[in-house]
Amino acid sequence: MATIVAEATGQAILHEEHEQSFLRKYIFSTDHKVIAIQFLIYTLFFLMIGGLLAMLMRYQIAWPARGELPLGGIFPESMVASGYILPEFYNALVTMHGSVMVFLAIMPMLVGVWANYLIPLQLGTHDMAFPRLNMLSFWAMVPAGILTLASFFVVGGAAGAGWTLYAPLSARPDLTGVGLGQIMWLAALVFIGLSSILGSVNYITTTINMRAPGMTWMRMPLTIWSLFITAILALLAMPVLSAAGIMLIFDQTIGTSFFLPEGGGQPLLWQHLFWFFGHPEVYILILPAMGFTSEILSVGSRKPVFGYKAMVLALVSIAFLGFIVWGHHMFQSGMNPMLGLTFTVSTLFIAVPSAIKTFNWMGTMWRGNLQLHSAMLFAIGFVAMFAIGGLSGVFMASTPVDIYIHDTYFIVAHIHYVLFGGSLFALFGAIYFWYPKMFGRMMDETMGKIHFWLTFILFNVVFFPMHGVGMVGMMRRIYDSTGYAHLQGIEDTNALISWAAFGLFASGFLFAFNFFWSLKKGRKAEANPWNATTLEWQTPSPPKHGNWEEIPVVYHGPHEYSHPDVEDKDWLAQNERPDVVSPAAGSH
Amino acid sequence: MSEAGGHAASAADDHAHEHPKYMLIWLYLAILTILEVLVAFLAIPKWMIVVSLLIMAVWKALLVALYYMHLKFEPNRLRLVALAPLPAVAIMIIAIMMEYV
Amino acid sequence: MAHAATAGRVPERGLDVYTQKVGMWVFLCSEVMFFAGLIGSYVVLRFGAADTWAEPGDVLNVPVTAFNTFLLICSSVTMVKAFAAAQEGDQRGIKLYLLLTTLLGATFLGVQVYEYIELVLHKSWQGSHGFTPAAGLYGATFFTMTGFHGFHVLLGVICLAWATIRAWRGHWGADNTHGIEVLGLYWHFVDLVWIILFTIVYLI
Amino acid sequence: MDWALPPNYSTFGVVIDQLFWIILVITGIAFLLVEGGIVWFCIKYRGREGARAHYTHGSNRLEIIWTVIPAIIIAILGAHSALVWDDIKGSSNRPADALEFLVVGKQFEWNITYPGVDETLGTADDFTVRNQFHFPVNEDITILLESEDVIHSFFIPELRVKQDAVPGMTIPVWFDATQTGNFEIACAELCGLGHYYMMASVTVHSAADFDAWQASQAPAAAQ
Amino acid sequence: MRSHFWNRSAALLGVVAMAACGGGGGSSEGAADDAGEAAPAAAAVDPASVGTISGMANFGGMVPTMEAIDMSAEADCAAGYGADGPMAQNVLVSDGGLANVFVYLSEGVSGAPAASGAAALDQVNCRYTPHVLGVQSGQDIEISNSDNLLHNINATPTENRGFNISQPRAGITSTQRFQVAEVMVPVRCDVHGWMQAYIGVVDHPYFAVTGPDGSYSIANVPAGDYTMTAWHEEFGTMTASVTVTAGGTAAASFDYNGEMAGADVPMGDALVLEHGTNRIRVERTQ
Repeated sequence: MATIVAEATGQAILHEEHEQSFLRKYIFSTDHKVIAIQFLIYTLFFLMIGGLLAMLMRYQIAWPARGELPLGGIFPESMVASGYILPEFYNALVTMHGSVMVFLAIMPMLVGVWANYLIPLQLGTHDMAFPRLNMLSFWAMVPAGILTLASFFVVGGAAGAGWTLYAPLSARPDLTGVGLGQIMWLAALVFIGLSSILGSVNYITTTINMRAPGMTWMRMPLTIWSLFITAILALLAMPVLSAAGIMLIFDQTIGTSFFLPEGGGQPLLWQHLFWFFGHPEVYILILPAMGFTSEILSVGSRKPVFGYKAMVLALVSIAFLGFIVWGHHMFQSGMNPMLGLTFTVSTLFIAVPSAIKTFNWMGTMWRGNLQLHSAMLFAIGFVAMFAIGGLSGVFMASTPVDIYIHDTYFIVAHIHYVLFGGSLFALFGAIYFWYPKMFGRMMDETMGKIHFWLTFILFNVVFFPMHGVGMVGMMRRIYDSTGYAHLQGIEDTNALISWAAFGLFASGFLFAFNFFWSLKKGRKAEANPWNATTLEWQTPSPPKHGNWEEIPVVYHGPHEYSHPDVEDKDWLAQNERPDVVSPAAGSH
Repeated sequence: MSEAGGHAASAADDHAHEHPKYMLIWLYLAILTILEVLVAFLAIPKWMIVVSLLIMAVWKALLVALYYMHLKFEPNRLRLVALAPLPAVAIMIIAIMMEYV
Repeated sequence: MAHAATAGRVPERGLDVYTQKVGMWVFLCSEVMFFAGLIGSYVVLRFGAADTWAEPGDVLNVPVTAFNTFLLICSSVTMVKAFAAAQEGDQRGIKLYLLLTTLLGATFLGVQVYEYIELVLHKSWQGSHGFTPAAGLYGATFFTMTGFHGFHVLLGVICLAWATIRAWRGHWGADNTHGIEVLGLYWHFVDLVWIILFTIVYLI
Repeated sequence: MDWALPPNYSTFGVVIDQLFWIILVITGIAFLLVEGGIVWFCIKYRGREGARAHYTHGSNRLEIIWTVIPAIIIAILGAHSALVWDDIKGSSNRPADALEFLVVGKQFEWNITYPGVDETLGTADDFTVRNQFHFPVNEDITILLESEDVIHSFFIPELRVKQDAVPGMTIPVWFDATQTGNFEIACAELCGLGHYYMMASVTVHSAADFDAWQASQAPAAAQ
Repeated sequence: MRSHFWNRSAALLGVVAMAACGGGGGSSEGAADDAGEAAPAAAAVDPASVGTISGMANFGGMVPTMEAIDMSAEADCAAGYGADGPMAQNVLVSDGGLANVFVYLSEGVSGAPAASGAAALDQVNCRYTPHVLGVQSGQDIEISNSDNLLHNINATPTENRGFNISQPRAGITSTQRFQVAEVMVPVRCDVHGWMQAYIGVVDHPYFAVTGPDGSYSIANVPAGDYTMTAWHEEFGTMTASVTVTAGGTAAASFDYNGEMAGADVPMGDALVLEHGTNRIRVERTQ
């Protein structure tokens, strides 16, 4: 019964194509592929904004005494005065760099773009379960983006309490001079939460209920697994942030005191609620990247994913652990030390599934036939960088060591190894990898490789020394470190980091150029340029509205490369009929 | 595999005709509500009031979920979806409460 | 679409439940977490400052709210009755029960608005005149939790009104019950949340 | 470029640094293993025309090995960390007869209240000094940490001490300096636009010097 | 001008502000406003019909001793003071004259020229200069920093919109305005707890702050009967009647003594901005 409905809608979608106006087709589209591309452009824009904020910060950190900010004159006096970035503007930069990158760039790029694009294609359905909600999930992000950008230009400037929004600093305008800007960002967060929840409902429902025939749970590509688990995390974590954010807005505007001690409220409650959301959020930001990496590594190595089931189990256990470790962000917060004890142990155990994943990725490369194209390079880069990020996490998980390195640049290094070296590397890889499917053209390989090496080298020059700066004891979010006796002697390192950061930012424009240039001038892509097995590659590039004339039937696992029974090629598409190829190939 | 769809459809038809006793549940809920209000003002120790009120609240919530929301008649897989957030809720509240231990 | 063409191409079984229902349950999971955030904060804040709470009945009007709770329970039963009527194709029943549910929901909201006005204008609490969200943690948590519940009821009433209009146009029937069932799930969830809120906010 | 932990001056610092180096060695080995492996694989298995990858879905034995070994290392590390943590922070290990100071953070100052000659807080001879923290060496020191407005974090790198000061809470922090010296208190939690400037000087005196310093402050305190 | 533009844009709330950004529509509007106010006001001053008010704030009796300020943690600032070191400035008396009394015409003024020029508030050696400042509503206040270290300027008015800005280095300036009359607006630096200034905002230019010798003088006051109010941070307010004749000099003096300390001071030391309501609560310190 349900099938017939699905089929019918599929047909309806296919026929609708010819009658749609431009507005319905490209702006208020309910096609998951168009929505994904909208998300992609939106998030690339905010990636640039977030990067720009970081560049301003790096200038200030490296040359706090110089003034003379290049183009400082274009900023109003309330941000940059006499060529000096003002501390309040710096706080806004710190806060909004983190907020924009997490909520408006990386999270929607991982989930909004790729869950939208890949779930229906890789599962073999015509579209998402609820296409109109899907459209809404993009359009809810638009007011969020506008509020965020506009908040820089209101009296008092943008939010300046850090992306973690710790109350009471975030709740009391009289202590920061930031009033409206903070409220606008919180309102943006509520919109982001709405978008995220609507998206997640869609992803979960589609994955549970709309898989193509033969697409059993254990035949789902790891990308889908990771996006599915991510959606569950977002579904359960985002509402808590929304609730907390709304309480914080009330504290600011209508005189409640949920998080204000003078009215009986509790600052630590904010931290608990924030990190109850925040730690699953961290995994929302990395799990999809792990999925893309598994996929790209498998394709690029021409080998099945090593230990597919272990990978799935590791994903699930990371997600589960994600809900019981949030306290490790609060070891020095005045939380009950007994809680610290339990959170230490649970936190350290995240290293186990992370190790499983890393070794399995290496296992996937082992005895492979590595095709080192740009996407593959970024995927390998992900494994290398994620390993560093994961290992540096062990230092923080160990509570006694965390006493010293908490809130220092060691943490900054750690999160950037995971979020930039991890998530963003995987995202670049994913864009290089799926670009031909999205736009029907290949991105330029030479530019791609130059982009990879620039990014890889400069990234490490930027963030590896931060471990050292953190060991020296440089605190996070410090506007000017030169006044501290124990921070003498790190000026050169900071300048080096800043120069490399400028280079890293610039290399992003090479990517942007490649992206837009290839739209028009890139080599035309065939349906399956990478000889990949998953379903999306068995459609034309780009796929038509509605994806499939006829829903495919799945006969194989997701990553069947170099199967010994297939001789004329080294891959076996998921929907290839076994009787056409070989009777033995249907396993797993 | 086509049986699967058929099975789902027939399952839906089955309980369509055997209506759970909606009015009985309604009476049940109404009586529990009255009981709750009465218990709240009894002159017994506060903790006894709290415990009995919580039990009755959960009881009522279960009645609504099982009968009005049909969880009693749904496949186990859907029940699993409905139960999914409860561990997270429990972990959150227990851990935050540990600040007071 | 002929049945023959779909044979052998049935999608994976999923939950054996139609998609809209799965979607609503998934959405309700996130709603559970939203209210858990609010209720959890309430529990923690109350533990931290127990003496700033009034005894039940001192500030809040329990009889009126108990009546309101009863209204919401009644609306739940009319909601399931509407679904049952739809399954049987009883057009008169669908219209009657959907209309009743809408009206009961609207009445609930009306009583809540009346309650708010009474509290803000006529109650005094800890020296200050008027029991408002700014009146300590008690007022803040009370208005936040009941307010968000009220907001959910409002959304439900709007959807119910729309469903009722559709009922008059003959939209629902034995072959078209999904919308009513899914809306019902939401409505019962709102009822369920109120059952918890009524107990912990008004009676404890 | 001097990327090292600052010299340690406290008893807790010894175990903290030790744990830091233990973790550095463990993660260093893992780092070399992983990064070396990746580079080696990239070179050894780089794509060649006509080559074919080895077809395998994995090995349960290997999965078990690389689940169990990290788990064991982690369990040991976790147990060790938990014990050290309890030693440092566990409320049962709070020194009983420590010299107590009250430290109140506010935007953007540290106000330290000294117990005076009677070595007890809350008595008439208490006095408060802005942004100067003096205390004697080789003695258990407990500070009662409070905040007037927002969350600050009390951080003395050389003593390996860090604790957030949360408004509405009084959090005890204890430590024991092993050498005299001059350091700084830094604020490690973003507390507003003057966050970077919220520093105070720390002077660890010998016992005699501390008494002398305290006496020199007494006239000011008398007012 | 520039900060004016941004403030106005801000009022348009975000989206619109962004759109207006390139256009500069806000800025020209602002300019028109200023010109419109200035033109008729300038005509109102007729040199033939104005007089001067001058007088003293006298102080009799025991002068309270001021507390020493502990600036030891800010060596650069401490170096700017003599052997005694910096002292508090609450009550400054010299030869029987009380400095830092804000005097202004509180009643009887009708129509006044618009503000012209800018008032200056400097931060020198971790102190505000001047300690008490008078400005006209809408007048530019140029806040500057002469210390090469961080100060923040946290103004907490009740009627006006407050601000909390910082100046991390010497030479940085910022222009602020108060649009509504308010006596007094407390200004403090959170980095240096002892730093405190007061800004008196009135609707006309007929105000003055007594100098170190306790004297003041207000010129160009239109002839007429007025009530004068004097405000001091420790001794509260005091009023006097004064009649100004064309070309004449009217005298109005205010007498203070040590016993008055502890009077009902509207702006004491501890001013607490009540969160949420944005009301100032005066918290008397012992």
